[in-house]
Amino acid sequence: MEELGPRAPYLPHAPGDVAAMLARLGLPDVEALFSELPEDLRLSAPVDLGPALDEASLARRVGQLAGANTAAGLICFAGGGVYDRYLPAVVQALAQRGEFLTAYTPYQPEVSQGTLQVTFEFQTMVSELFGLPVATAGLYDGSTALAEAVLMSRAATGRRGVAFASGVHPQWRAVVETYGQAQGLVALDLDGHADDVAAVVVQQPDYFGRIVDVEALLARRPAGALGVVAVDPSTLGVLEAPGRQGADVVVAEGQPLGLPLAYGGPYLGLMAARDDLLRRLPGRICGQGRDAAGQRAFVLTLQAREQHIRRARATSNVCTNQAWCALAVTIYLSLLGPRGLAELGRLGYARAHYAAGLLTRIPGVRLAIAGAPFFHEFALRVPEAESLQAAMAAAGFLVGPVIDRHTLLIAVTERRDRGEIDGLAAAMGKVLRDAGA
Amino acid sequence: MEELGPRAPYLPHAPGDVAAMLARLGLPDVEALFSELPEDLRLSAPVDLGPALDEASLARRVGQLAGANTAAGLICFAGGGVYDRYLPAVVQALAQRGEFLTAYTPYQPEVSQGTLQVTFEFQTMVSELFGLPVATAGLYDGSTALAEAVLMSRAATGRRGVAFASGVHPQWRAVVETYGQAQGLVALDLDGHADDVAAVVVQQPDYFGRIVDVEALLARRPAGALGVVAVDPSTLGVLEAPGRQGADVVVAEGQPLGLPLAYGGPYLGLMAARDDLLRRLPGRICGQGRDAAGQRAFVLTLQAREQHIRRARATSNVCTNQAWCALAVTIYLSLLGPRGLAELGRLGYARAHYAAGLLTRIPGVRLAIAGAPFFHEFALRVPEAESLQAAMAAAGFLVGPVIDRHTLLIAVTERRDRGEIDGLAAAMGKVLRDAGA
Amino acid sequence: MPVPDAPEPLIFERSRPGRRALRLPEIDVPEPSRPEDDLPSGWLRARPPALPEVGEPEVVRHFTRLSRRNFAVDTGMYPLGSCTMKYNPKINDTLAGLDGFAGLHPSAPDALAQGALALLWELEQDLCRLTGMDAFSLQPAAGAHGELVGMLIASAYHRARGDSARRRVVVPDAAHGTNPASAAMAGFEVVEVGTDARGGIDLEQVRAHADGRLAALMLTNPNTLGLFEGEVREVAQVVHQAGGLLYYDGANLNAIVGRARPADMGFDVCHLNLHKTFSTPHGMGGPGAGPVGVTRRLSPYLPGPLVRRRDVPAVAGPRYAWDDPGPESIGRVRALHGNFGVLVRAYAYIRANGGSGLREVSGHAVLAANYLAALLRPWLPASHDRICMHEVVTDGRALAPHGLRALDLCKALLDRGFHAPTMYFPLIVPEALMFEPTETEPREAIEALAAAVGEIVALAERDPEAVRQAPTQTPVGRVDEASAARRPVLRWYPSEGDRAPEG
Amino acid sequence: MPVPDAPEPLIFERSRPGRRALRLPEIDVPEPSRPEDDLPSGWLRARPPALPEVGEPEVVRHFTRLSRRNFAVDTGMYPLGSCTMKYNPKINDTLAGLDGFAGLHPSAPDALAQGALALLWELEQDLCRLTGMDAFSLQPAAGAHGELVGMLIASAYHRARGDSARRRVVVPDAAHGTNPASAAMAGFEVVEVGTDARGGIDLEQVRAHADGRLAALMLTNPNTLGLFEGEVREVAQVVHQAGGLLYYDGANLNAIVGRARPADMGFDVCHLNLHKTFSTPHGMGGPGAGPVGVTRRLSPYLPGPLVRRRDVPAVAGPRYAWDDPGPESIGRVRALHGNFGVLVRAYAYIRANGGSGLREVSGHAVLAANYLAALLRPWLPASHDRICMHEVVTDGRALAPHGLRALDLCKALLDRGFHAPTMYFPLIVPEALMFEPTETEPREAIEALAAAVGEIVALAERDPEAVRQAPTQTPVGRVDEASAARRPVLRWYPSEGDRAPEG
Ligand SMILES: Cc1ncc(COP(=O)(O)O)c(C=O)c1O
Ligand SMILES: Cc1ncc(COP(=O)(O)O)c(C=O)c1O
Repeated sequence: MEELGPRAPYLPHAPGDVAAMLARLGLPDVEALFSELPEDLRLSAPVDLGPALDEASLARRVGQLAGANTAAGLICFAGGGVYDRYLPAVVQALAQRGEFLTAYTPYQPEVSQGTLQVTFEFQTMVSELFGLPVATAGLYDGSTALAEAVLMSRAATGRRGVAFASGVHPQWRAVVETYGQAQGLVALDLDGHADDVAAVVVQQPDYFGRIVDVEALLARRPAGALGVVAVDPSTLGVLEAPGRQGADVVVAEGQPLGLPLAYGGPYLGLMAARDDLLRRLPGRICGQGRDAAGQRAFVLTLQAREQHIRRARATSNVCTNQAWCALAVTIYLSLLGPRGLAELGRLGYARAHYAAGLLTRIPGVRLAIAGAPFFHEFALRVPEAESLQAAMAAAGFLVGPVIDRHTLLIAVTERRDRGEIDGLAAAMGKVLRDAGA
Repeated sequence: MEELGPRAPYLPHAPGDVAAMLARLGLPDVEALFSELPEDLRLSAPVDLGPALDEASLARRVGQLAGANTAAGLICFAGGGVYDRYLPAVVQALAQRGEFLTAYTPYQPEVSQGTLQVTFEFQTMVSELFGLPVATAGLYDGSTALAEAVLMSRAATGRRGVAFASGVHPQWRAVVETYGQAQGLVALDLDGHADDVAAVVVQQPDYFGRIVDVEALLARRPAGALGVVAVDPSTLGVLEAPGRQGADVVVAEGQPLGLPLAYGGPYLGLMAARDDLLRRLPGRICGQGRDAAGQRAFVLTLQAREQHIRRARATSNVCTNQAWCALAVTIYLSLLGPRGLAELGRLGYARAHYAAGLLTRIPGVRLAIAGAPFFHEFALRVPEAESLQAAMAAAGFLVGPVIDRHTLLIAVTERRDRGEIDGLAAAMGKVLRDAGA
Repeated sequence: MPVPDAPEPLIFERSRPGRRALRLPEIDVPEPSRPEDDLPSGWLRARPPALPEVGEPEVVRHFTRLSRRNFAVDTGMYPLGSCTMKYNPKINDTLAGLDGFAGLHPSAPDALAQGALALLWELEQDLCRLTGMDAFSLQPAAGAHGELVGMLIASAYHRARGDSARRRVVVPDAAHGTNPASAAMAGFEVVEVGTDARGGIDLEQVRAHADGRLAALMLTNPNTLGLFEGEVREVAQVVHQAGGLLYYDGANLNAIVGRARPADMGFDVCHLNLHKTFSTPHGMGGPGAGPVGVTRRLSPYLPGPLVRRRDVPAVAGPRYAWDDPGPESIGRVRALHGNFGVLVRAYAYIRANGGSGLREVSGHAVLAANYLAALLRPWLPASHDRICMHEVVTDGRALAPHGLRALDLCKALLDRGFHAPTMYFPLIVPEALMFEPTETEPREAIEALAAAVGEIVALAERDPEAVRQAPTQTPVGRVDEASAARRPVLRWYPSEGDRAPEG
Repeated sequence: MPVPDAPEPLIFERSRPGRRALRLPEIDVPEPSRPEDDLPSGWLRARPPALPEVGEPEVVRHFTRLSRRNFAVDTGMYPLGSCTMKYNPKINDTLAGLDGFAGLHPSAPDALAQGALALLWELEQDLCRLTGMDAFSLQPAAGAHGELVGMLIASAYHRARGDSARRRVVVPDAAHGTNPASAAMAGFEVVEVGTDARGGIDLEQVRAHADGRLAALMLTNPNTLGLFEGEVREVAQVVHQAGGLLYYDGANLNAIVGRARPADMGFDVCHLNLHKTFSTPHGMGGPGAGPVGVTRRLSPYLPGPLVRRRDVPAVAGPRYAWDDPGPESIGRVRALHGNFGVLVRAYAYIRANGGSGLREVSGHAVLAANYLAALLRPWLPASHDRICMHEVVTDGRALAPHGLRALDLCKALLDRGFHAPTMYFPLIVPEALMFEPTETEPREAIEALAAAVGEIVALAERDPEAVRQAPTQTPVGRVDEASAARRPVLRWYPSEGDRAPEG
């Protein structure tokens, strides 16, 4: 028989509680509650997961793992769709509040107005940024948002092709292909100009950091195909909203707007679309309504699109999303405001161009795509990318990702000041000189 | 003329707001608000404090200062009244809530029930720990609490002497003397046995970590003198409550109960006393009462003792205290409970004795006070204390404080596991061997 | 009653032109490049986005006040069935926020991210041990994402065997909506089977679909009625004999964690909801994590990249690295490594509990549900008269004689300081109310919840209108969902009536 | 209205024997020593302290719920005069919590604490620049602690000069209670002088006390009426000529920071409240910090230790060290280095503002107070018809005709979502209501406060009883302070009536 009182850390009961509850049920022990499990399915002993750690030992153990990630201590010029921005203290201080962190999907709007109003504010901001009227409460990340947008285009058009402009992030493209394969989606290049194109996908700035001519690219799409733009939202204080450049659907990775690097997640997929796509949108949407007394109130709406109602015919299977990340983004954008967002963009722009200027003065280093306008990130052609990345790490700088044998990305956010950029260039010069020598 | 809109970081106004407010006042500019200041008292230019830093730059600058405190990265066996205990995550997570952190003294009880109930719970815990019926909301730190206790004894007895048992923390004693000098207080040693003794002061465990016989020491006090005990509250799951050993007033430093080391503060002075001293107690006290509907409510009480009412005849001048630290202690003790506090004591006890055993096997090292019982800290006699401290720091361990040329303190809390203790002993052995060689 | 919190305006309504919060560093590079010098003017933002212009003090106050309009596990009991709203340990948030994790860029070279990789590898091993599966992908962001991955794996598996006629996925009628939605998203035809009298999947109906078209059957166990599927091995046998795969929806693992393993029951592929069983906070709707586990034969199909461990004799201790999956993999399902911050929390939770702790977790979760079921019985009988597992589905028709619905009871619970149970799910139980107290509620909270239900039922008898008016003690009164959906207002506009400032 | 928050029981009332939250590490040393083997049994705890026995989920919920019963700057406007309840930047809390600060033991060797020492040294320089003083001690824990230190310095100064007849400290009748209390604690006789018709200290009365018994005069400027003491230099002259010292209570520095300096006005010694002007959070009553600054001739008396800077040519950059003060020091005033965590926040605040930012702070603080005063004038005229500084003291007798007191108006403000102003201080203004909006309140908040006052006054005319009943929207109704003080209940006891379980 098991001990009645818990030894596990988060169980509130005293031994007497367990005994009293069992007595009420007329059961001899906790084991008896599992009598409906066929005996041979029941494990007779605890699974071996090592000893349970008290909190101090746990903190030490996990702290050691965190400490072993030496890359986190490097000065970060890495990019590839994920950027080391400064995270204002207010974002964490507010988002960590228990009322946000430990609530769930606002199924009971009367006690979830905090969540719902944040979502409504978030949708408004996304709609503003993207220049499109209807935004959702968010999806898992930028790449899955793109996949959902393409599936939505497929459903809306009845067509099977998706045409990618060059420079779409290869991992995002791979996700679209994974999602699409099951629905018979065919990937094309933009210039294939097939008839059966459901969507044209453009990335802005593209994988190589280039600012592309969204309007021109979308203008080349076959009639009836939807224009889907994946955008770095942190550029949108400076660059035109894709919704005003002909996009029907815009998606983005929300990480650059106040979310930590966190080795890849949790991040956030942003999505907004044209009005007439409203009932095809995936995931949660919050609407404004009224309570019984006529007071403004917010509520999940248009749920007939969703899996819990529409089941196999839902617009998407999404249930748990990334609401807390949307909160962080909403707080971040509130702190920045329109002027802050523009300054953020301009600062990264200026510093990235300064960095590119310095780096391309190093012998053997040049821009991978000469002459293309770029924003805060650029692809650098170098003698040997992998080894350069390793040597730069040894010198205290994280660069990358490496995108082919001779190319790696360099991103410069508002967080990297001139001194660090100078340091980067000096270190790279030295590394390459030493390698050459 | 100054620009109307603020450039300072935390000012909410837009330029238009300032203009509108000035217009309402019929004033041309902000400067005009200072016209009552004699002209030559007005600074014509901002004080030179260097440039204002944006948040990212601020975080970097202050982060560098934090990083320069290399002692914080050492394995800490330092003591002297301040201990490196494990701080449970719950304490910070809750205490950081804005409703606690950004409220002030609960002058309006109707909107301060959170603060007041926490204080009431805190007082109950202190009273329980110390074994005395009336506890206060807390004082600045242990040393000033001791000084207040002695001043209170002076006022209660009308006498001028304070007798210190040996082993009272020298810095605490110094604070008592500073506070006392103005009131003609005379410091004596316990065995002086003077007539004019207001209070006898005993520290438990004492400065050298020794567990003293509180009852016996207090029994030696002259008739009419109050027994004041300064105790490490983290021992009180194991050691008897001083209030049950004859103490009339008990004070403590609250740091070991959930407060970070923080280079010396903010900490917290705990105080409890006999019932008949109630109206002589310094600082805030919270009481239970009722609201207009008869509902239980908490409120600051017995304020007639305090400076804002009694002014020059107040029992103390304390106004702003350390309420937030008292919150942290209350949460910490709630997490520990009676069993946890006992385990905490027993664990430190076992580990400290293990450490003492290992260390005293090193040639040239012995306990400074042989044969005395100790709790989680002990004074170690070593060849040269300063240089040993420095060498141990180089080996990764913080020991101390150094209390004289040949003596330093070693404290072992529940946070130091066996491996670290073994490491400490090995390092000290090596350091001393190398020094000897 | 708390400090008066008036309705909070939208952050946009607090905006005044020219206000601002965060300041940014000055441009510090010589001859700074400016977008307007380099780019065609049509590429540049013509009108700034109407983000709010507010000071930092107002931002803090706004979101603090909004938070106070939420119910949460940290404020009260949240017996929302199927969602496992257990206590979320604060230490896990602290650990996930450590610089070494939160500040780690996903393209860090493996050699400089060994701690993160080791954590992921250990977590994968832990989940394998707990489920009996042979390999896990930690990438999926939530349960539904895991389901999609699982279905894509099923699809790839059959395709790899040239078995492409298998385009059908069977789900119970009681299944969670994500199951059919995920199967459909993966291109399958979805077939529903019924529930038998004991509340289990109808084995006869399963048999009827056990043919060459069957790709997979999706099952959660305990099922969404909170009942253990005692015939699960028979189901597995039928499915396997027909050439199909058995998918385990692990949303309800909290009932059996540490006590029984899906693989032993015959499941081939599963997802787990780390935000449920492994206690990562639900964050108002997410993020979660939905790792997918498979038995050996399905492991080639897992999405990549995957963490591999190499024992390097020369180095002290093992080395970890990301590895691309083989050619049979379904491909990428998200851009990067997964909801890593969530995975750190789940890892910490497992380490804090150990195997015996997790066994206690399920024991106490089931105990709590049965205790609650027993206390509720006078008013809300369970849908099936059996020992339930970690949750109990009750029949809310008790209120029907007073003209009230399950919803009314839920709203009245809100007024009494409880979150409501899950309403109207599963769909097969009339007026379903699904309660999941979880193992972290103290006994008296469970008792207080039952008492509140009793009180409401009594009130409904006396004064049904009072119940219909509920809630009245909440930040807003009962919200009219239908009218909100009829004319959707999905964002704020700078001026009333201005519906298209974007145009 | 927020989510229903019922009255929260005491944590002791949530306690059940045998429950527990935090687990501790196991004893891991061989043959562990046990207190009961080593110590006389009388030294050991006979009965465990009645601390609560609760699980971690309950601890989190309890304190979360308690917090929700507080009003705070983060939840609404807090115009509590004299207390400077301005916005507390979140970044400062983050920085104070950095491991390099929070994890730094106070007995760390100086060489290994250079960052902390540099910070303290820089902060001291900043405060010198802002006040005109020549040296600061950062040790005092609060304003009153600083006052005591200042008075002890005055005492030591006179004693050192053999001037021991100076046992008198003069304070204005409007002074904050801590001033006379601190002077008395330092052994001085306290003499009060009056306030003149313009609201300044009565210079004639000061002159009357300017004799060989005068040790010091304590003044705050702007004074507690929120008015600038325009004759401060005359006061200084009188005091100095009589051989006394002039003490500056810096609690009101927010009005003039960056615009005028106490030393220039003739003050010899001062304290600053970092928790006011320098925006460190008030923490429900503390911790604060009350550094004491002095002019050169008083610097030998400062308490120690003090940070010294040495420029070491050999090393890059300066080195910092703790130094004991000289023999004239008043001695130690606390065990360790001060409320360091508070000092870090103040340091960060100064760095974020710079000199021009701080000048804007005082400008906007004074602007806000005057704007509020203008808006309040119809109902609550200022005590003196002058430009006020950072706060305005109003005469609350407007309500008297309706049988209401200033207190009633305060309670009615609570119902409208505002914290009340400071009531009945300074003592010399009848029915005083002292409003300090601070510079971080947006204009519309100030307007809303004034409108609320107007509304309450209107209500008082119509229905005074409604005002007398206030507050009704708060967590508890009006609390009866008098009866609570009559039979004080200062702690909880395990069982009702059991008043001395300790005995
Ligand atoms: C039974 C069941 N299956 C699947 C899911 C989907 O999981 P998620 O919400 O993480 O996508 C849920 C979650 O609510 C569930 O309860
Ligand atoms: C004018 C004045 N002087 C002195 C003080 C005392 O400062 P503290 O509360 O920090 O001890 C205060 C604080 O309330 C004050 O307002």
